[in-house]
Amino acid sequence: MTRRLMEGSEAMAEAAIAAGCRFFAGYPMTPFTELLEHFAAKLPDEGGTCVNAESELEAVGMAWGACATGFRAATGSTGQGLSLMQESLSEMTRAELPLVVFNMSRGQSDYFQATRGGGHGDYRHLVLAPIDVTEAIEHVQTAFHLAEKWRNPVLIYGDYLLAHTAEAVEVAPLELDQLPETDWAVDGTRSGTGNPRNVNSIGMIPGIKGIDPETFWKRLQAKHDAIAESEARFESESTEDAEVLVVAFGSMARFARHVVRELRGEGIRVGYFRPVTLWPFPSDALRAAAEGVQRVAVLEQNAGQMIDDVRLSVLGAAPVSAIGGISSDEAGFGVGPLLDVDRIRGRVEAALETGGGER
Amino acid sequence: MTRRLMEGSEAMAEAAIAAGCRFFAGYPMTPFTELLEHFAAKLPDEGGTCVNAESELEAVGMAWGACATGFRAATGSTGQGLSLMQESLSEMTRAELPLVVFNMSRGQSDYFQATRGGGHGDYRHLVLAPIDVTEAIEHVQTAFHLAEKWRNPVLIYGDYLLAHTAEAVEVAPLELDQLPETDWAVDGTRSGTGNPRNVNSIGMIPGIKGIDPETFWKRLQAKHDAIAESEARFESESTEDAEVLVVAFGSMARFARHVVRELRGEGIRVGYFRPVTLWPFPSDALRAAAEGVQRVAVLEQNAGQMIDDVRLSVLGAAPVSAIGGISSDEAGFGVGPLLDVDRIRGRVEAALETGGGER
Amino acid sequence: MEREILLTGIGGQGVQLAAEVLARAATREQRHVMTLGTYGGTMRGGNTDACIVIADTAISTPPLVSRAWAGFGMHPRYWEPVSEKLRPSGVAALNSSLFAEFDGAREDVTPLRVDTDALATEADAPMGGALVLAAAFSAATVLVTFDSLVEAMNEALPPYRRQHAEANTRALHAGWAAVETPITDAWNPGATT
Amino acid sequence: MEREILLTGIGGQGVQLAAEVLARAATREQRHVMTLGTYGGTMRGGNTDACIVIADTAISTPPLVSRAWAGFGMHPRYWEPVSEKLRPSGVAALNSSLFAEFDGAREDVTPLRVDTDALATEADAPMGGALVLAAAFSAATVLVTFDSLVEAMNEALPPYRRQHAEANTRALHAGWAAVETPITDAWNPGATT
Amino acid sequence: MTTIRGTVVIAEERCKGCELCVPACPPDVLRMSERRNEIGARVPELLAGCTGCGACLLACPDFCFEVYRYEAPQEHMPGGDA
Amino acid sequence: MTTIRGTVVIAEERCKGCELCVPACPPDVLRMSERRNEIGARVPELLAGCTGCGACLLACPDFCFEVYRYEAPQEHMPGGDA
Amino acid sequence: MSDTIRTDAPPEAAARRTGEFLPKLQLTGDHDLCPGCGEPLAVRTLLEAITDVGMTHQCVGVIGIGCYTALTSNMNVDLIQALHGRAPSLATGAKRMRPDTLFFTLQGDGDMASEGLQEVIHTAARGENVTCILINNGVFGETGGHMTATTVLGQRTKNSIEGRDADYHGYPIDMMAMLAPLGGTAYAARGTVHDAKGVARTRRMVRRAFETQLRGDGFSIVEILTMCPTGWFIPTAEGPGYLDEVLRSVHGTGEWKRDGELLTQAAVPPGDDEDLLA
Amino acid sequence: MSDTIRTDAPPEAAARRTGEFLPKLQLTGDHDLCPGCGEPLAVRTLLEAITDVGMTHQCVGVIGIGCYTALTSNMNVDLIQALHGRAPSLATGAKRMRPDTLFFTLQGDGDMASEGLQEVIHTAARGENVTCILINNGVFGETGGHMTATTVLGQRTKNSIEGRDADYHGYPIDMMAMLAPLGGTAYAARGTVHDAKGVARTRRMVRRAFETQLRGDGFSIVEILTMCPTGWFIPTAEGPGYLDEVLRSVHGTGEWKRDGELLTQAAVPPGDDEDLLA
Ligand SMILES: Cc1ncc(C[n+]2csc(CCOP(=O)(O)OP(=O)(O)O)c2C)c(N)n1
Ligand SMILES: Cc1ncc(C[n+]2csc(CCOP(=O)(O)OP(=O)(O)O)c2C)c(N)n1
Ligand code: SF4
Ligand code: SF4
Ligand code: SF4
Ligand code: SF4
Ligand code: SF4
Ligand code: SF4
Ligand SMILES: [Mg+2]
Ligand SMILES: [Mg+2]
Repeated sequence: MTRRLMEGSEAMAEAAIAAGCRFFAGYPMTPFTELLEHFAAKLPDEGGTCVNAESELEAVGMAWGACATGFRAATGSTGQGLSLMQESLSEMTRAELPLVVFNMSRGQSDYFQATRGGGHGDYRHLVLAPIDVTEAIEHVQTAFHLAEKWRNPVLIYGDYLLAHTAEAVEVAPLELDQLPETDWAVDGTRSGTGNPRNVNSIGMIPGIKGIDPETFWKRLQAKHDAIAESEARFESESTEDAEVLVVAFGSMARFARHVVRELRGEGIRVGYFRPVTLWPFPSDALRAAAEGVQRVAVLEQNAGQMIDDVRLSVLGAAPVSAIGGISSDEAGFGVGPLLDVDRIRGRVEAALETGGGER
Repeated sequence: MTRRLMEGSEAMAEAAIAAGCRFFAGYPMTPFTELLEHFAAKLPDEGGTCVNAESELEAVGMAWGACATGFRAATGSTGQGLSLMQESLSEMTRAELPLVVFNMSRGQSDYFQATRGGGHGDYRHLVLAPIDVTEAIEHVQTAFHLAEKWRNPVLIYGDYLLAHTAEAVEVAPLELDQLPETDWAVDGTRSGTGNPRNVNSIGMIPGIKGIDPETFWKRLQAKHDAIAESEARFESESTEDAEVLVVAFGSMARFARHVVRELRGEGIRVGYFRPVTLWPFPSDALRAAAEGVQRVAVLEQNAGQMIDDVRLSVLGAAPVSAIGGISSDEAGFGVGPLLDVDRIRGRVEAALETGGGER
Repeated sequence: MEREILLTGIGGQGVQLAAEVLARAATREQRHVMTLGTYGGTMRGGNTDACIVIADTAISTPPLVSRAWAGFGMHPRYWEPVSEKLRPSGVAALNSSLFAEFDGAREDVTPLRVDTDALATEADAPMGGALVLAAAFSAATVLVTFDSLVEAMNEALPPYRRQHAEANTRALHAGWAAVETPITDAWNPGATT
Repeated sequence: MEREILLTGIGGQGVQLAAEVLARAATREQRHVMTLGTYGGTMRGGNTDACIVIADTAISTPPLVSRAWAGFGMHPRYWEPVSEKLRPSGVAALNSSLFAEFDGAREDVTPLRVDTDALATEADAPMGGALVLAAAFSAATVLVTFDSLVEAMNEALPPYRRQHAEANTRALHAGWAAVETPITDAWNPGATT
Repeated sequence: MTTIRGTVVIAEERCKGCELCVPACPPDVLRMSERRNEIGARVPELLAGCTGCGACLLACPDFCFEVYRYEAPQEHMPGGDA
Repeated sequence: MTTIRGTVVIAEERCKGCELCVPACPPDVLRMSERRNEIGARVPELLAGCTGCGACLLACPDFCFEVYRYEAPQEHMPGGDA
Repeated sequence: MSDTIRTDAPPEAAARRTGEFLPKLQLTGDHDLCPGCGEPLAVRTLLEAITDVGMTHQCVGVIGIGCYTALTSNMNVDLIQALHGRAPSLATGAKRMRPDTLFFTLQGDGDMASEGLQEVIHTAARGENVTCILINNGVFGETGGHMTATTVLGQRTKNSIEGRDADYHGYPIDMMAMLAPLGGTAYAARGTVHDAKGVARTRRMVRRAFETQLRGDGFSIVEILTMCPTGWFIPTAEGPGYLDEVLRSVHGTGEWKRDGELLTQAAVPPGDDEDLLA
Repeated sequence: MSDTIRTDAPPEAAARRTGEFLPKLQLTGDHDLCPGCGEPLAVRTLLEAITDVGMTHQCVGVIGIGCYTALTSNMNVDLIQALHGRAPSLATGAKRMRPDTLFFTLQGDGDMASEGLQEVIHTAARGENVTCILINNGVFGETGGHMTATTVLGQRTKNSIEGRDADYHGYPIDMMAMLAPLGGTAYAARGTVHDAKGVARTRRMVRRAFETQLRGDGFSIVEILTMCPTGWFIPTAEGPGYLDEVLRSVHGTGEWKRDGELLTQAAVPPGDDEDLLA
C-alpha cells in the first residue's frame, strides 16, 4: 500500500471518480473551491465532464440534467451557495434523482438545512458526515451507492477542516452490493415508442392528462420511512459506564473522540457517540447509548441544531445540554477557537461536574 | 363598523399598508399571486411602490434594498419561490433587517423551512400562522411591528385557504407600542461624515479593517434567545380535562378547533392547542396543556414536521402521534381531501380510542 | 343561523362570479360571510367549485364544509360530491338546461330547476347563465335582495370586465323574475312556504 | 511517536509551501501524515499558519493541535500563540533574520536559528526563505531526508509554478547545508545529541 | 359549381370553438356552424372549395384537422354533397 | 540641471512594491529604490524632473502619492537636493 | 345544411392524406389549454421538426414551467421536467453526457426571459450544443396573464391592462437581439404561429436549429410568438391579429443568425412557403 | 542617494497641493488587496466622481462580493452589503424608496456577469434610475483566480492557465454589447485603470453616469477593466500591459451609449485628457 498525501478535497474527488462519478458542476466558494478544482483537473482524464458553472443555481441544474440521463453526477458548494440550491434539491429528491452533493460547510451551522431540507415541501435526503479524510473516501463511495440504491440525493457534510486537511491516504475502492440496472433515466431512445419517460417531481406520466401529487408524494414518504429504518449509521466508544456522553459529528467529533480517549486514559467515565449519518439520525442507537448516563453533552459548532435530534432521541431520559456553540475565525470560514482539544476538554469536564444536576 | 368582503390576500395587503408597508416586490405563483396583485393595485395610491419582479431572487433583493433604507417592506411567494429566497432570508436576518415575508404555502409542508430557516447558518425568523382572515389582518400588523421591534424578519405562514377565502371583515388598525425611531438604516446622509453606516450580515464596521463574525453572530444568537423567551403565542381551548389534545396550526387548526368544539358539544373530552407563532414555538404552554392528557394528536398537512416541536415540548410526558399527513389536490396547491371536518373528526375519535395505548 | 352553499360547474360557466356576487350581496346585508372558490387542477378545464357560508353570527366552520344547506349546480359533471353533502331538507338549485333530470339520490332536498341557458340567451347575456341561477336561487330562498345582487355584481367586476355589467344585470333580472314564489326562507325557515 | 509541528509567518513568505513539502517528504518516508494550513482572515495580508502531524501510527489527534513538539517561525508577528503551545523540550526553528532575539518566555525549548533571508539571497532564491528553514529544521531534527525534501518540493509545485523548481532546490540545499549536527532525532529521541 | 381539390376531417369532439381555422382558410370555405359539441363549443363546418392546402391544420390549436388531397379534383353542385 | 515643476510625497509605509508608479510617470522620474518598508516591500524614489502631473497618484493602488505643483519652477543641480 | 361538406369521415373518392391530426411524436390531441391558445401550434412545429431531422428515437426535451407544461403528457418524447427558468442548465448537463442525442428545451417567455434569463444567456455564451425553444406570448399565461420581461410596449396584460408603458413598467427585452450576438450562438431565429405560413416557416426554423445542433456547431434558439387570448383579455378570434400587430411589430420574425453569422436583416428560412405541410 | 528628491514631507518651496492621497470619500488608504491590484484605482474614480457631482452627503452604495468588498471599510459612504450577484435588485428597491439619493452598485465581473447576470439585465431593461459599476478583471479574484463569464479568449486564469479557449471554455460575454442596447439603459461606458489617462477618463465616465441618474434618465453603467496580477499568475509590473493587450482587445474602452443613444463607435468621454487630476 502506498499512501499519498492528499487534501480532503482531492481525496473526495478521487473517491467520487472511483465510484463512477462522471459529471461535476460547481461554482467556487471557500472552502469548497478546491473540490471543484480537483474535479476539473481529474474528470476529463476519466472521460468525464466538469463544468465551471456561472452560479450555484446553474451548477445544480447541470448536475440534474446529467443525473437524469443516468450518469453518476455531483455538485456542491458552501453556505450561500447551498442555500441557492435548495429549490433544486427539494425537486430532485422528489424527482428521485441520485445526485451527490458536497457541502463543504463553514462550520456546522447548516445542520438543519441538511437534515430537514432547506427547500419547500416534504423531502429528505441522506446526509453522511465523515470525521476525517480516510472516512471521507469511504463515504463518498457509499454516497453514490446509496443515492442510486434509493434514487435519492445524498449530501456529504464536510467543512474547512475536511476539505483542507491533507492526510497520507489511499483511495481504495469499496466493496458494495451490485445495484440493478438504471431503468428510470432518459436517453432519448424511448422517444417515438409510444411509451416515453418523463423524469419529474410531481407524478406526471406520459399519455395521462393531469397529475396526482398526493399519491406520488405519499409513495416518496414511504420510501423515506424505509430509508430512515435501514440506513442510520453511528460510531461510539466507551459508552458502557459513561457518566457523560459526548455527542458530536464530523470534524467536531474528531475533537470529541480525542478528548474522550484522553479522559478515559485517565480513568474518567466519559463516552462518545457520533451520528455518522445525520439523516437518518441514529436515534435508537443514541437512546441506547444514553441509557444510564447522567448527562448528554452535545458538542456542535453552531447555535444549537443537532441538539434537537439528540433530545428527540433521548426524549427526557437524561438531561441534554450544549457544550459547543458558535465559533468562527475572522473570515467566517468556521475555523474558530472552539476547535481546540483543551478547550473542549474543559467543557466536558464541566459537564462531568454538573452531572445530572442542572437541566 | 362596515365589513367588506375581502379574500385573505386583499385583507393582508390592506393590513400591511395600514401597518405602514410602503414597498412590495414579488413574482406570481399560485396561491401567492393575488397578494402581489392586491399590493400592486393598492400601494401606489398610498405613495408606495410595488415592483413586479422578474423572479423571486430579484423580488427579495428589492425588498432588501427598500428595507435597508428604513422603509417597511415585504415580499412573499410559495414553495419553489420561497426556496429561492432562503439565501437572502438568512442574510437579511443576520443583517437585522425587518422584512415581512408572506409564504402562501401549498399546504403545510414548509414548516421546517419556516421554523429552522432553509438557508445557511444559524438564524431564526419569527413565524406567525393566522387561522383565518380576521386574524391575518392582526398578524400582518403585528408582523411589521415585531419585525421592527426586533430588527428581524417575520414570516406570515398562510396557505391557499387563507389567501383565497373571502370573509366579510374590517381592517382595523391595531394598537401597538410606540417603537423608537429607526437609527440603523442608510439614507445616504451619513456619507462623507466620517461616520457612515454599513448594513451587512457579518459585522463589517466602517473604518475598521476585517470583520469579527463570531462576536456578531453570538450577539444575534442572544437576540434570538430573547425573542424565544418573550414572543411565543398560542391559543387553546378545552385543555383542562382533555384525554386527547389536538395540536394544529394555521388552516388545519380551523378544522381542528371546529372538530374539538363539535366533540366537546357532545361531552367528549378533547382539547385543542394551536401554536400561533411557529417560531418561537410555545413549548412551555404546550407542555402545560399536555399535562395529564393520554395522547397528543398532531394534525398537520405534511409528512410530519411540527411533530418534532411538539415532541420537544412534551419530551416523553405523553405519547405524541400524527393524525394528519400529506394531502393534495390534483394541482398540488394543498387543498387536499384531508381538509374535511368529518375526516378529521374520525381521526380524533380514533386517537381517543387508542388513548395512552400504542405509542 | 349558518347557511352553507356549494356551487359546482365547469370552467368558463361563470360559477366563481356567481359565488362572489352571492357573497358580496350577503355582506351588503350585514351578514357574516365566508367564501372560497376552488378549481380542479388548474384554471383551464376541469371543474370549478365554490363554497359560501352566510351566517348571523361569527363563523366557526372552516371554508371547506362537510355538509351544506344548499347546492348550486351549473353542470352535472361534478355534481355528485356536492349532492352527497346536502343536509336533509336542503335546497338544490340546478341548471336544468344541462341537468336532464334531477339526481334521484337525494329525494330529501328541494329542487329548484332553472333553464339558465334559455333565460340567459333570451336576456341577451349568453355568458350569464350562472348569474341567472344565482338570482333565481336568491329569489327562491329569500337569501338576499335583488338590489343587493346587482350592487354586488357591479362591485365584483374587475375593471377589465366592466363592459359586461349591463348584460350581467339583465341576467340577474331574468333569473330573479323566473321565480314566482320562494320555496323556503333562508333566514326564517319557520316561514317556509 | 507523534510529531506535531506548528508553522507561522505572514502572507507571501512561502510558509504553506514549506509545510506541504515537509508533509509530502514525510509521506514519502511511509509515515502517517496530516497537515492543515490556515490563514488569518483571507489569503491576502494577515498571518499564514500551518499544522503538521507526522507519526509512526494512525493519527487520532485533530488537525488543529493544542500542543506541539516543534514550532517553525518565519515571522515573529504571530509567533506567540505558537510558542505557548510548544511542549517542554520541544524545538523552535526560527527565521533569525526577523526574530531579533529568541522569545525568552520558553527557555525550555531548544532553539534553531537560521538566517534564512541571507541564505536564500545567497542561494539566489529570494522567495525561498521558508524552504531554507524547512530544510535546516529537517536536518537539525533528522525529521526527513534531503532527497525526500527535494522530491516533495517537485511534487508540490502546481504546473504554473514549475519554473521555480530550481531556485527552490537551491533554497533547500542552502538550509540543509547550514546545519552541521542535528540538535535532536525526531524518531529516536533517546539518541539526542 | 365549385372545384374541390381536397377535403378535411374535423375531430369535432376536440374543438374548443376558438374560430382560428376560419380566417386561416385561404379559399374561405370554413365557417362556424351553430352546432355545439359536448363541452358546449361551436364547431366549424366546411363549404365547397377546399384545396387541401392544410392551413386549417396548421392554425388549429386543438389538432382537429386531417387533410386530404383528391387524386382528381371533385366538382361540387350547390345543394349537393361532395 | 533639471527644471522641477512639481513634487510628490510618498506614503512609504503603505507601499506594496508593485512598481506600477514607475512606468506611469511620464518624465520617468520614479524608480524603485533598494529600501524596504516594514512589510518588506521595496519602495519607489523620486528623481529630479517631476512635473506634478499626478499620473503616479492615479496609477498607485495603495494611495501612496500626494502631488504638489510649485508656484515657481525649481531648478535641481545633480548631486544637490531640491 | 346542404351547402356543407361532410367532415366526419375520410373522403370516399380517391384521395391522399397529406396532413394528419397529430405529429408523429404526439400521443393525443386532447389538452386543457385555452381555446385559441398558440402554444399547441408551437409544440406541433417542434415535434414535426424532430421527425424531419430523423431524430424521432433519439431526442430528449427539457421542459420549463408554464401553460405548455400541460402539453408534455401528450408528447411521445423522453422528457426531463425542469424547475421554472432552469431548463438550459439541465440541458447542458444532459447533453454533455449524451452528445449524440438531440436535446431541446421548451420554455415560455416568463420561464426564459424573466425567471431564467441568466441560464439561457450563459448556455448560449458557452456555446452549448443544445436547442432552446422559446414560446413567447408576452405573458405569464399560467398564473393569469401578467407581464413578463418580453411584453412589448402597449401590450395588454393583467398588470398592464391599458398597455405596457415604458416609464411605468420598463422596456421589453428582445431575446433575439440579446442572444444572437453571443459568441456561442450558432443559430437564432424568431417565428410565429399566428397564421399558417408562419407555422410552416417556424417549422423550418426549428429544423435548421436542430441541424445546427446535429452538426455540433453550438447553441441554437428558436423563439416562437404565440397567441394568449386569455392573458391578453381579448376574444380568441382576435388573437392572431393582435399578435401580428402588437407583438410582431417589436419582436420581428425571421432568422437572426445562421451558421454563426449575424444577419443584418432578419431573413425568411429557405423552403417552400406555399406547400404548408412540408 | 543624492540624486533623489525627498518625498517624506511636503515641499518647502511655495507649492499648491493638486492631488491628495485619498479621495474625500475615503477613510483610510490602508487595505489588504494584492500589490498591483487595479480595484483600488477603480474605487478611487468612483469616490471622486460622487464628489464631482456634488452628492458627497447624499449617496448610498450597494456592494457585491469580491476582492473589492474588503475596500468598503475604507469608504466614507453609507453602504448596503449585498449577496454575491444581487446588488442591482437591492439598489432598485432602495432607489425606489429614496429617489433623491444617488445610488450605485459596486460589483465584479464574477458578481455581475456570472452569478448575477440576470439581475443587472433586468434592472437595465426596467430602466431603473441607478448606476452600476462593474469592476472587470476577468477572474474571480477572491476565490483564487478562476475564469468568469467575461474572461476573454486567450486570458490566463487558474482554470485556463494556457489561456481561455472558446471550444473548451465557451465565449466571453461583452457586457457593454449586451447592456447598452436595452431600452432602459441611458448611459453605458467602459473604462480602464491600466494607465493614468485611463483612470482620468474613467472618472469622467462615472461622473456622466451619475449625471444621467441625477437627471432621472434611467439606467447607467460603467465597466472598469482592472489588473489582477494574482489571478492572472503574472508579475505585478506586467499587469497594465497585459490588461491593455489581452483584456482591452476584446472589451474595448469608450462610451457605448450616451443620453439614451447607442453610439456606433465607442467614444472617449469629453473632458481634458491632459489635466489628469481634474
Ligand atoms: C420559482 C417559480 N416561481 C413561480 C412559479 C409560478 N409559475 C408557474 S408558470 C409561470 C409563468 C409561466 O410563464 P411562461 O413561461 O411565459 O409560460 P406561459 O404560461 O405563458 O405559457 C409562473 C410564474 C413557479 N412555478 N416557479
Ligand atoms: C453565492 C456565492 N457563491 C460564491 C461565493 C464566493 N465568492 C466570493 S467572491 C467570489 C468571486 C468574485 O469575483 P468578482 O466579482 O469578479 O470579484 P473579484 O474577486 O475579481 O474582485 C466568489 C465566487 C459567494 N460569496 N457567494
Ligand atoms: S385544407 Fe385549406 S382549403 Fe381546405 S379547409 Fe383547410 S384551410 Fe381551407
Ligand atoms: S381552430 Fe380548431 S378548435 Fe378552433 S374552432 Fe377551428 S376546429 Fe375548433
Ligand atoms: S507627479 Fe507626474 S511627474 Fe511627478 S512623479 Fe508623479 S507621475 Fe512623475
Ligand atoms: S504604485 Fe504605489 S504601491 Fe506600487 S510601488 Fe508605486 S508607490 Fe508602491
Ligand atoms: S393562458 Fe394563454 S398561454 Fe395559457 S393556455 Fe390560456 S391562452 Fe394559452
Ligand atoms: S486577487 Fe486580484 S482582484 Fe483580488 S486583490 Fe488580488 S489582484 Fe486584486
Ligand atoms: Mg408566456
Ligand atoms: Mg473579478
